[in-house]
This record gives sequence, C-alpha cells and structure tokens, in this order.
Amino acid sequence: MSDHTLKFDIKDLDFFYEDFQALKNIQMEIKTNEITAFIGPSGCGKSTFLRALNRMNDLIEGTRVEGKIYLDGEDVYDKIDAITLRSRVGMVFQKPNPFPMSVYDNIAYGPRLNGIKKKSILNEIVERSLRQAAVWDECKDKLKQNALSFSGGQQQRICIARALAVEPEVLLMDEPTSALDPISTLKIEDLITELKKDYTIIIVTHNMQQAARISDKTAFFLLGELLEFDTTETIFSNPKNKKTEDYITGRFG
Amino acid sequence: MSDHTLKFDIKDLDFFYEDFQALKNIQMEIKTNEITAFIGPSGCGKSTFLRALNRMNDLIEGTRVEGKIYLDGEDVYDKIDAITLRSRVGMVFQKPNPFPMSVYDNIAYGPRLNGIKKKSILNEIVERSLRQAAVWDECKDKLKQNALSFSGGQQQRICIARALAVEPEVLLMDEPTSALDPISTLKIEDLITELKKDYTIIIVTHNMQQAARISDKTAFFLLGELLEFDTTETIFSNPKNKKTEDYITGRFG
Amino acid sequence: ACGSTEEPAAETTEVATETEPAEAEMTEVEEAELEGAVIVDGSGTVYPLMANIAEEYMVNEEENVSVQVGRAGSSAGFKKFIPGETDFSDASRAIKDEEVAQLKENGYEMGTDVYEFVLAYDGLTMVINKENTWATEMTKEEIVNMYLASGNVTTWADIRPEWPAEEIKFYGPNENHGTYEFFYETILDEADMVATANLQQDYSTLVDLVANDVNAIAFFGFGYYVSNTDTLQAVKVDFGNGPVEPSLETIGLDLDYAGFTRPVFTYLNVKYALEKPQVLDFAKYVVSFDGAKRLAGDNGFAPLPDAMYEEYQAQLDALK
Amino acid sequence: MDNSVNTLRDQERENLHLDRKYIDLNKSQERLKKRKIINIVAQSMFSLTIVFIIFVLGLLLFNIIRSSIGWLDWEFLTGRLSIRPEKAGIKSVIMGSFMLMVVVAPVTMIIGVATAIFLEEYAKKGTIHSLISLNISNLAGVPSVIFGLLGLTVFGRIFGLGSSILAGGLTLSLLVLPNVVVSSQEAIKAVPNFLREASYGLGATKWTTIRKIVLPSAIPGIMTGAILALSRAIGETAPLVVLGIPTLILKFPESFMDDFTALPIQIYYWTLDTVLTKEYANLAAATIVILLVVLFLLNSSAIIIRNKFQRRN
Amino acid sequence: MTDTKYTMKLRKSSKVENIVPIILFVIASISVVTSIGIVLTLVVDASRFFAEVSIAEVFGTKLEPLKKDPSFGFLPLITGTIVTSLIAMLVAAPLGITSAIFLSEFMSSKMRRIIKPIIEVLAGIPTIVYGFFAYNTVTPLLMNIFPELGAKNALSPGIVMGIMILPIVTSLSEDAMSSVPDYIRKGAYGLGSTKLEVATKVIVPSAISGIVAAFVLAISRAIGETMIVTIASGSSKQFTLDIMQPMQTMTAYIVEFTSGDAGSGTIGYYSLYAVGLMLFVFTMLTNLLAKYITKKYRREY
Ligand SMILES: Nc1ncnc2c1ncn2[C@@H]1O[C@H](COP(=O)(O)OP(=O)(O)OP(=O)(O)O)[C@@H](O)[C@H]1O
Ligand SMILES: Nc1ncnc2c1ncn2[C@@H]1O[C@H](COP(=O)(O)OP(=O)(O)OP(=O)(O)O)[C@@H](O)[C@H]1O
Ligand SMILES: [Mg+2]
Ligand SMILES: [Mg+2]
Ligand SMILES: O=P([O-])([O-])[O-]
Repeated sequence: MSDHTLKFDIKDLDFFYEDFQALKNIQMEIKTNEITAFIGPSGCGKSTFLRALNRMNDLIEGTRVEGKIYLDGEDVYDKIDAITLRSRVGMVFQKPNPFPMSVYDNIAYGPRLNGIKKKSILNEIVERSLRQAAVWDECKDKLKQNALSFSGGQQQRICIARALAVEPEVLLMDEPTSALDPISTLKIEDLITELKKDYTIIIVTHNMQQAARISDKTAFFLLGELLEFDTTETIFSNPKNKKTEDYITGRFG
Repeated sequence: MSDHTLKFDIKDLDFFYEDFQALKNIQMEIKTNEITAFIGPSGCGKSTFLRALNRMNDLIEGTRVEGKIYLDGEDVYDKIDAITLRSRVGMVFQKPNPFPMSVYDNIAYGPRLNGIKKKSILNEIVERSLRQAAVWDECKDKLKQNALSFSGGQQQRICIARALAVEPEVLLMDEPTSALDPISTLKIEDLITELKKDYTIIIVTHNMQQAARISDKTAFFLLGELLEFDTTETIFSNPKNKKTEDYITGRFG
Repeated sequence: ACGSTEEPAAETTEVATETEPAEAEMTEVEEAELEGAVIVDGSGTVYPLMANIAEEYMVNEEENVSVQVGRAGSSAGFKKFIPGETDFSDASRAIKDEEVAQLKENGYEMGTDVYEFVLAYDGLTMVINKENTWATEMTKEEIVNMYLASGNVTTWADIRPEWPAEEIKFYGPNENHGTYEFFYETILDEADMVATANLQQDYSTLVDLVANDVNAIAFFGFGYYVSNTDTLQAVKVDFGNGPVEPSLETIGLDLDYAGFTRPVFTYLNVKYALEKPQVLDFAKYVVSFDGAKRLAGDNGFAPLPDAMYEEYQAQLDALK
Repeated sequence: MDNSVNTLRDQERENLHLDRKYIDLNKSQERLKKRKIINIVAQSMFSLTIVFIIFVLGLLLFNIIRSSIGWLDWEFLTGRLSIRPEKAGIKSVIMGSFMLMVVVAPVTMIIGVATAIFLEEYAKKGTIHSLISLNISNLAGVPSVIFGLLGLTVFGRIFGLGSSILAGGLTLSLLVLPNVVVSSQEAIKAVPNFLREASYGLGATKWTTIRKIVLPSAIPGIMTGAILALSRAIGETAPLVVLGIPTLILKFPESFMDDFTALPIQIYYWTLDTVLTKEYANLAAATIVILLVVLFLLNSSAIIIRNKFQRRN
Repeated sequence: MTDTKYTMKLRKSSKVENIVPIILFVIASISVVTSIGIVLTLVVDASRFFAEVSIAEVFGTKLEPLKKDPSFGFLPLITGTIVTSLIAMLVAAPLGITSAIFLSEFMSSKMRRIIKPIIEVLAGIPTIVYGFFAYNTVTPLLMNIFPELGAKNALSPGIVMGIMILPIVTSLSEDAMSSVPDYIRKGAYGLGSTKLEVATKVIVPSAISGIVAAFVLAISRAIGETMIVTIASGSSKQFTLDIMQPMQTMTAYIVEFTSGDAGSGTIGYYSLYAVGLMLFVFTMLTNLLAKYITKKYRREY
C-alpha cells in the first residue's frame, strides 16, 4: 500500500441531530496508515464525527449531513453506498459487543455477508483475523465457544478481529479501551500500533496518555468544532490553542 | 420547656441488616433543644442510626437491633410502641415527599390520625404548622392545590410543616437539603435554627459547612462506628481523632 | 328385506332385534368401505334418537363415514336444508307448504328430490316440578286454556279454585323448534300464546328451570322427560277418557295419549343420496329395523308399525 | 438574618399559641389502641380475602377433579366419541384441538412476528406506526365472541370454509394475534442496540441484521409469547361456538377442511347435555382436567424458556 | 500478512432489502384489515337490521326475535349484560382491591412471590371451565342459600365472572399501588400511621387512577365475557332486574342465535350483528375510557 497518501478528506462538514448542530464546519485530512486520535470533552462531537465517516449516523432518524467526506477521492455520501462503505471502513465500539454466538461465527459473520461460503477459506480468514487481533492463542481451542464467555479484553480483541475479517481499509475505534482493565488496555494499544502497518486507524479516546502513546495525529474537538488538528507531538508539547492546552493539562473537561 | 435535659440516651446500640452489622456499639446522649448533626462518609450508617431512633427500620424486613435507646428515659423498643414513637419523633426525608394531595390535606393528615376532626382546629393547626415551617405566605392562597405542584424547596418546607403538625418533640432530618438549590437550602437552614427553640433536632448532612453553621453538636460516623461526638466547635476546630480531621478537611470521603 | 345389494345388512337386522351387536360384526367383513360425511341438522327433539342411530351406524356399519348431527331446531334445520347445506333435516313437525315452495325454488321437488320419513312417535309432555302436588292431572282443555293469551290464566287458582293462588311460570321451547310449532299450531290452533311464556333455545335450560321452580310448567318431547324423571314429573292428561300418563305404552296415533302424540320426521335430500353413496347407505340404516325402530324406545319414542319402515326401505332400494 | 423579619416572626408566633397543644396525648393513646385494633382486624380480613380466593380456586379444582374420578382413564383418552357416557372417549377431540393449534401456531407466529418487526425495526415513528399500534391495542380489547362473528362471516361464509378446522384456526389466530405482536415487540425491543450497530458496522444490510442478529436473540421471548398465546387460544370456546360447530361429530378429523370438535367445545356441549344424561357432567369434568393439564404444560414450558433465556443474559 | 485478498462479492442494497419492508408492511396491515373486517362485518349486516327495525323499538323491552311478527327490544340484553357485569364487579372490586392492598402493603416480599402466581392462575383458566364451575358447583351451592334461586340465574354467573376478572383488578391495582414511590409510604409511616392508614389514606388515593382504570378494564372484560353467562344464566329474554331469575346477555344472545337459527337472510339473523355491534361499541368505549384514565391522570412523582 502506498504510504501516507490521502485516505479521508473532509470538507465543510456540518452535522445535525434534528435541530441540534453537533458538528460545525469540520475540515480534516486523514492520511493512509496513520493513527489519528480524537480528543475533547464529553459531548463535543467526537463519536458523531467518527460515525459520520462510515455513515453509521444514517441509522439514527432525523439526522442530517452537510458538506463532503471523500474516501480515496470518492464522495461517501454520494458515490459509495452505505453498505459498501461500512465494509471498507470497519468499526470497533466502546463496549465490547460480540454477537451472542460462537467466536468462529462472530468472525465469519462479515465474510459470509460477502458471500464466502467455503469452509476452508472461512477457516483461513478466521485464523488470520484472530492472529492479527492478537487473540488467536487465547481462543484457538475454543472457537466453538460462545464469544460472551470470554473476558472483556478478549471480547474486545475478538471484536477487532471481527472487524478485520471483512478486510477494511480504515478502522474506526470509539473509546475501544474505556471498558477495559489496564492490562487489557495495554494489549489493545500494542495491537493498534501493530495494525497501523496495514490499516488507517482513527481512535476516539478520553485518555490523554493513550492518545500521546499511540497516535500520529491528534484532533481536539470542542462544542462541535475542530479546534486544533496537528501531529500528536505538537498538540501535546506545543498546542497553538489555549483551550487545547487547558484540556490536555486537565484544567477542564 | 426545660432546657438541655437528656432527650435521647443511646446505649450499646448494634444494628444488623440480615447478617451485615451496620451500627457497632453506639453510645450517645442527645440533649433537648439542641441541634445534633451526623456526618460521615457514604454508607457509614448515619441514616440507619437516624431511622433506629424512630423505629423506621422496623419496616425493613430482616433487620435486628441490640442495645437500648431511651426517649425521656423510656425504652423506645420496649416501652413505647412504634406508632406513638413516630408521632413523638417526627421525620423529614432527603427527597421532599409530600403526599399527592392538597397542601391542606398533607398538613392535616397527622392531626386527623390523632382524631382531630373539627374544621376550625384543623385550620389553626395547618396555619400554625405552615407558619412555623416558614412557607405560609407562599401557600396560604393555594391550600387546596396539589402539594406536588410546588417547587422542591417549598415541598420540603411543606413536609417539615407536615411533621410539625403532629406536635413532635424531636425532628429527625435525613439530608433535608441535598435535593434542593442553594437558595432553598438557606431558607431551610434558617428554619432549622428557628425551630431549635421548640424542638430537639437531629440532622444528617453531607455538607460540612451546613453542619458547622447550624448544629450544636456533631457526631462523626465511620464504618458503623461513632468515632467522635462533641460540640460542633470542637469537632471542626480541634478534633481529637485524626480520621475526623481528615474527613472534615476533605482528605477522604 | 333390504334388497339384493344389502344382504349382510338384512342379516344384521335379524340379529340386531335380539340387540346383540357383537355377533352382527362378524357378518360385515367383506362389505365395501364407504367414506365421506353425512350432515344432519334440525330438530332438537329428534336429536337424541338421530345421534344414537348415527353412532350405531358408525360403530357397527361404516366407521369411515362421518355422520354429523346438529340440533338447531326443526325450523332452523329447514333453513339450512332448503339451500342444500345439509343431507338430512330432522323435524318434530311436518314440513310446511311455504317450506315446500322454497324447496321448489331451489330445484327440489317434494317426493322425488326430497323424501319424508316418519321416524317414530313422540308424546308431547307437559312437565311440572316434582314438588307440585296439585297439577298432576289436567284436562286437555285446561292445558290449552292456560297457555292461551285469551285464557287469562295467571295463577294456578285461575285453573281450579282449590289450587294455589300463585303465579304460573310458563315455559317452552322457542320458535326455532318444531315442538313449539306443533304446540302453537296443532294444540293452540294458532291462537296467541300467553305473553309471559318464556321460550328457550335449549331443552337443557327448560329442564333446569322446571326442576327448580314449583310453579313452573313446560312442554317438550317425551324423550327429554324420560331422561329426567328424577327431577320432573309429567302431567297426566285427560283427553276425555280419564287421565293418561305419557309412556311408550300410551304414545301412538291410536293409543290413549293420541291427543298429544305427533310423528317425528327426517327429510332426505335425494339428489345428495344419489351423488353420495354414504348418504344413501345411512338413510337405509336410519329407516331399517336396526335404526329408528330398534333405538326409538331407548330415546323415549314409540316406534312405528313395521310396515311403515319396510315401505321406506323399499322406497330407498328403488333409488338404485 | 434580617432583624425585622425576626420580629415579625415573633409576633406571628404569639398569634399561633405555640404552647397550646392541640393533640391530647392521653386521648391519642386511647385512640391509638382503637387504630391498632382496626389495623389488625383489617389485616386479618384482607388475609381472609386471599384465603377465600385460594379456597375458590381449590373448590373449582376439587369439584372438577372429583367429578372426573372414575371417568378419566386411558380408554377415555384414546376412545372415540359416543353419546353413551361409559363408552365415550376424546381422542378425536384432542386431535381437533391439536389440529387447531397446528393452524394457529404458524399463522400467528408469521403475522405476529412480521408485524412486530415492521413496527420495531422499520416503522419506528410516524402515522403508520401509531395507526397499527393503536389498532393492535384496540383489537386486544375486542370480545372473543365478536371474533366469532368475524370468523362466521368472513371465513365461514365468504371464504366458504364453513365450520372447518381451518376456519376455526384462522378465527382463533386473529383473536390471539395482538398477544403475539405485543410479546414479539417486547422481545425485539430487548435486543440491545449495540448488536445491531456491530452488524451494520460490518457492512450488513438491515434485513440481514434482523435475520441474523435480531431474530435469533429475540427468539426465546417470541416463543414464550407465542406459547402463552396458544394457551389462550386452546381454551377459547365462544368464537368456535359462533362458527357453528355441529353438536355430534364422531369422526376423527383428518384434514383441515374437516368439521371438528375441540376440548372447550366438547366441554360446552356436554355441560349443556347433562339434562339428557347426567354422566355427561363427569365427561365434561374429565375433559376439563385434560384441558387444564395441557394449559399447565404449555405455561410451564413458557416459564422454562423464559428462565433459561433470562439466565443467559 | 494481508496480501491475500479474498474476492468478495460487492453487494448493493439488493432488491430483497427493498422488498422486505413492503412484505412486512403488507403482513402488518393484516391486523388493520382485521379491525376493518370486524367493523364492516358488524356494520354492514347491522345496517340491514336497522333498515327494518326502528331505533325506538331497539330500546324497547320486548325481545321476541323468532315470532312470526318479531320484535327486537334489546333492553333485556342490555340490562342482562349490565346486571351480570355489576354483580361481577361487586365481587371483584372489593376482593380485588383488598387483595391488592394486602399484597402490596401488608405482605412480605417472600409471601407475595408465592401468592401472586396463585391469583394469576385464576387468569389462565379458560372461561368454559368457569362456566362449568358456575353451573355445576356455584349454582347448586347458592340454591342451598337462596331456595328461590332459579337453576339458571344472573347471580351465579355474575359471581363467577367476578372471580374470573378478579386477577385483572388485583394485579393491575397492585401494580398501581407498588408504583407509588416508597418515599411517600415512608413519609406516612414517619407521621405515626398504621399500615392500614398508610394503605387507605395515602397509597390508595395516590394510586386511584390506576385502580379505577383496572376496574374499567375489568368491566369491559365482564361485558365481553361469553361462556359463563351462556351456560349459567339461561336465555330468558324477559325484561327483569331480578338476579334470581334467568337473564340473557348480549354475548349469550349471539351464541344462542348462531347455534340455533344461523340460516342467513332473516331479520333475526341480522339482529345478531346489531347486538354484536352494540357489544363492540360498549367494550370499545370502556377500553378507551380505561386508557384515557391511565393517560390523563397518570401521576408524575
Ligand atoms: N442520537 C442523538 N440524538 C440527539 N443528539 C445526540 C445524539 N447523539 C449525540 N447527540 C448530541 O450530540 C452531541 C455530540 O455527541 P457525541 O456523542 O458525538 O459526543 P462525544 O464527543 O462522543 O461525547 P462522549 O465523550 O461523551 O462520548 C452531544 O451534545 C449529544 O448530546
Ligand atoms: N435496607 C438495607 N438492607 C441492607 N443493607 C443496608 C440497607 N440500608 C443500608 N444498608 C447498608 O448499611 C450501611 C449503612 O447504610 P446507611 O444508609 O445508614 O448509610 P449512610 O451513612 O446513610 O450513607 P449515605 O450518606 O450514603 O446516605 C451501608 O453499608 C448500606 O449498604
Ligand atoms: Mg462518544
Ligand atoms: Mg443516608
Ligand atoms: O327441537 P324441535 O324438535 O322442537 O324442533
């Protein structure tokens, strides 16, 4: 894959829940194979923005988008249909949410949607995805076991594997470690850094250390606006905006 | 009324919820016409103790009391029955809980239980109690209105009036202002200081300032034990126990 | 006597008069199996008899034929029979001219497309409460008079002064029933009935009502009385020659209870009998000695003279 | 505090005779005795209510079981109907009820679940949703005998199904449909939204998500509701009577177009016919026992499914 | 690692996706069609009835549907329905409310878990069983007490119907009472009330709208109940208010008519639908009233 070409290009994005404007005139460029972190106080619109990128917001009645989002130069709200988009732009959620079925079926769910029925290919995909998500060793003997019977950290990695199984280009992660204990969190952070080689990753986090540790770029949101967007180093060491600094140093939020 | 004679005398009180011991060997003397404040971190047993004083805990299945509580020298668990005790020891709760009926009926409820039927006497009691609770002016023209239609602070004062209408000797108040805004809180605090002339008052509060402002004595509870009990001045300026000091200065709790 | 195709049935008839069905079974082994439904509706009076015949037929003759018996009442039965909804229509009164006319409109000619069979005789029975000690015997005129609006009878004392001055509760089956029509048309001669007469759809209700009310009187078929002799008593009726109690010995057109005796009928849709072998077969069974004749007594009906059943059998045999 | 306010209070206070006690403690004490006695009396009367209710239930079961003793045996279960009580058996009656359920179960499940999916997943807001929901809650309050009239007119006469099993089954299906819809709605609502989101996030379409994620999770709840609806349908009498089931059907039902009799119908006719033959009351009682046993089994299985399902969550 | 891309079919929002909601919508409309069917069934045939019978006659007391010269005064049916429902409520209301108070305010939670299901068993018993019970057990029992009682009467089915609707009253009232927040209850105890006083002076008044709604719903059930009255109250069309006498309800009239003269085309036959329509309107109104009460007077604490 080409390095650091433009993956997402967001132009003048406004987003509305009914009458409430949750995002205001967002401009952002997201590069391939980078990790971008979204930070900001609760309710500032991080999740909303993230969900705009793979059109998950379409599922909420009464929402409206204005402006453009381009994925590899294609308008995602116009040229790509939501279903295709979502298999190109995978998503991992805050709370681990495996389906109440076996680990195997969880991982195979996406590939099966895409018409893959051959057992041998499915087996391969399952193994590869679980390996990528660094959870293969823990569940290779329990593939038929219900995914809900695993620990929270394992469940989250299974969910990541499930997302990887559809071979997305981008991974969106909305506070993927906030429901986890510190050890599981570290494992997932390692995994994310590892995945960076093959994927473009966008992660929402409340944990400043986490953003600093793993991301290349950081975006700071406040009240629906993108206040500052820069390399993580700049944001954490030398922010241009006073509010960014206040937030990062824990003075509000 | 005689000043500062012994009202409540508590000896070796243990209290159990099923197997859990919520109060451990409490000793306390509460004087007439004093305000006693109970403070302590959440779950330390303040409410449990307060409810033991008018036997409200009897209503909870599986509870058990050991030790003695004397009211004016009579054993409340032996010599006074719960119904009488509760009309002598009134109670005001954390959340204003007027009955969903008119203000008038709320106040007249207790006197009616005690057999007062004459309209003129009831009218007098209602007016007196509402005046005592400093809410007469706000509701004298709306006595037939549903008590729930008043503001939180007004509701709480109506509840105090309701408690006063049965002419109790003691008033127990469990965080009576924690659900209220600052202005309503101040009004109630004034009222409590005022009521002190006629009643013995025991108040549970999480608000140190409040305890310091209005109480004569303060009791500090921790994990079901009465750690320190002294004049409010001593407790707040010169506590004997390190834990009391830590708690008061906000170092834990 | 049933004709050449029905030889086994004829044998059965002889044996069955001894009421020993167990032996009869042995003879029906080689018979061709019939199947399908036979639908019977109509008189509630005739219902127990017809239901009994149907059951015997299915148990002993054709177990794959489904005979369904309803009891909507004679008139209600004809309402279904006329448009061809049923194969048989039971009636406790003869079909009326207007009903014959309606049949004709539907393409059924009485006598060729519809046969009338008298099944047995029923004695219309006046029933009173067990505790009623006075009205145990009445003349026919008294009975007619008490049920007539013009009779002005409201209390027992209005009938005979020595009887209690208590209000009589008049009951009877409602207008769906042939029994009502027989009573109204033949006995009351179509004069208005007392307005207080309380007419019911279900005979069970009537039995209950009379069984529990000393001042009640009702009329219905003898069959419903004999199944309830423990709670009801029948009024002995004086037709001019002294009081007669209804019984199988007295009910008959030329017997002592003749005054209240009536034939009960079933009507057969001949077109269906020709189309559906099971209907014809069942019809033959109904009018055989094995059918109505044998079972009439059990259900509180007096059988016809043998000759009449034989005539019906011949009539059916001639169909094919 | 402001001084003027305080003086005002003092004046008011005098007007209020604070030292005057309105409540006479001695009198109150006497009164209290009465109040406590009333309380005890009321409590025992209330508990008598419960005892009475349990007594009535006991009486009902006792009388039914007592009447059925001696009549309820294997022959009764497997024999054919007869007008002679000692010979009568209810095999065809049980079969009739069973075949009714064979119609009701799939019809209500399909219509009920489809309606619930439509309401919960496709038409969450708007006039269509509220129209259908309102309609369903209204249908739930329509007396069953009215459904009988509907069945008689529409299935019996217009569709020409007469009083067949199919006509009866369809009538009962409509009758219990609201129950199935509401319980299926509850079950679908209970499926957490994050599972739907996860599925969409993998690029699944709406229908795929419903089929593969929502329905499998909702199945226990749907089953429980459906079984309870069946147990209501199996005891319904009025709609079938109105359809005009003939009084005597001796034949074993073989197809869905056959006329039939079912447990509640047979109970009804036998109850009416006790005037013909007293022992019919015993037959009715024995049939009631069978009906109650069937209901007990259905309800227990619903409870078992529900508990199993709850434990897993 | 990821250089082996598997060929995945690119799916569009397929046809299925568009067709499914339409199919579901069509199926969901069956319930609406059912309602329309009910209304049409009733209204079409009832209108044939009303074309021949005047409204004045309908509200008369003379009901002789099968006479040569029939008359259709439905008042006996209306009073029959009201009387039996009233008796039922006279049984169910006091029993229901007291058992609800007992369950919600007096009983320990352990006992409640045992007793409540027993009461709910009553709700699961088919009405035909209650009918048999009324006819076979309760009527003979009552006849020992009231010798003048008829074998078919309004009293016995009324009482049994009361038992049938009792669980509705009990469980809905209990729900209403337990939803009164505990702090209100505590407030009352804190003033020195006995349990009874808390229950009757505070909880019942607070829950009154839920309780009334439960009553109305139960009445609606009683009005629509069929088998108990069909079996045990007889089919007398006389106009009477004597509960010792047989009476006929609207529902029982429908059953009687369909099991008897179901031959279509006569006014008698159409009268069936007129009565059905009346019954439908009656129950609909009571149901709506119950809904209205719950909505309108629902209390926000
Ligand atoms: N479904 C919705 N309908 C209406 N408003 C919504 C909805 N979801 C979110 N909002 C509003 O949009 C704003 C942004 O919400 P969003 O969830 O994007 O914030 P966030 O930055 O992710 O917060 P958090 O850190 O708490 O997750 C908030 O004010 C929120 O109340
Ligand atoms: N009904 C109950 N059953 C069992 N345990 C209880 C019950 N009520 C309180 N407890 C336990 O008893 C202990 C003391 O509770 P209590 O309510 O008296 O604390 P508190 O000091 O009033 O706390 P807070 O400040 O949060 O109101 C706690 O550990 C609590 O969990
Ligand atoms: Mg968020
Ligand atoms: Mg507390
Ligand atoms: O039922 P019937 O015999 O009187 O018509």
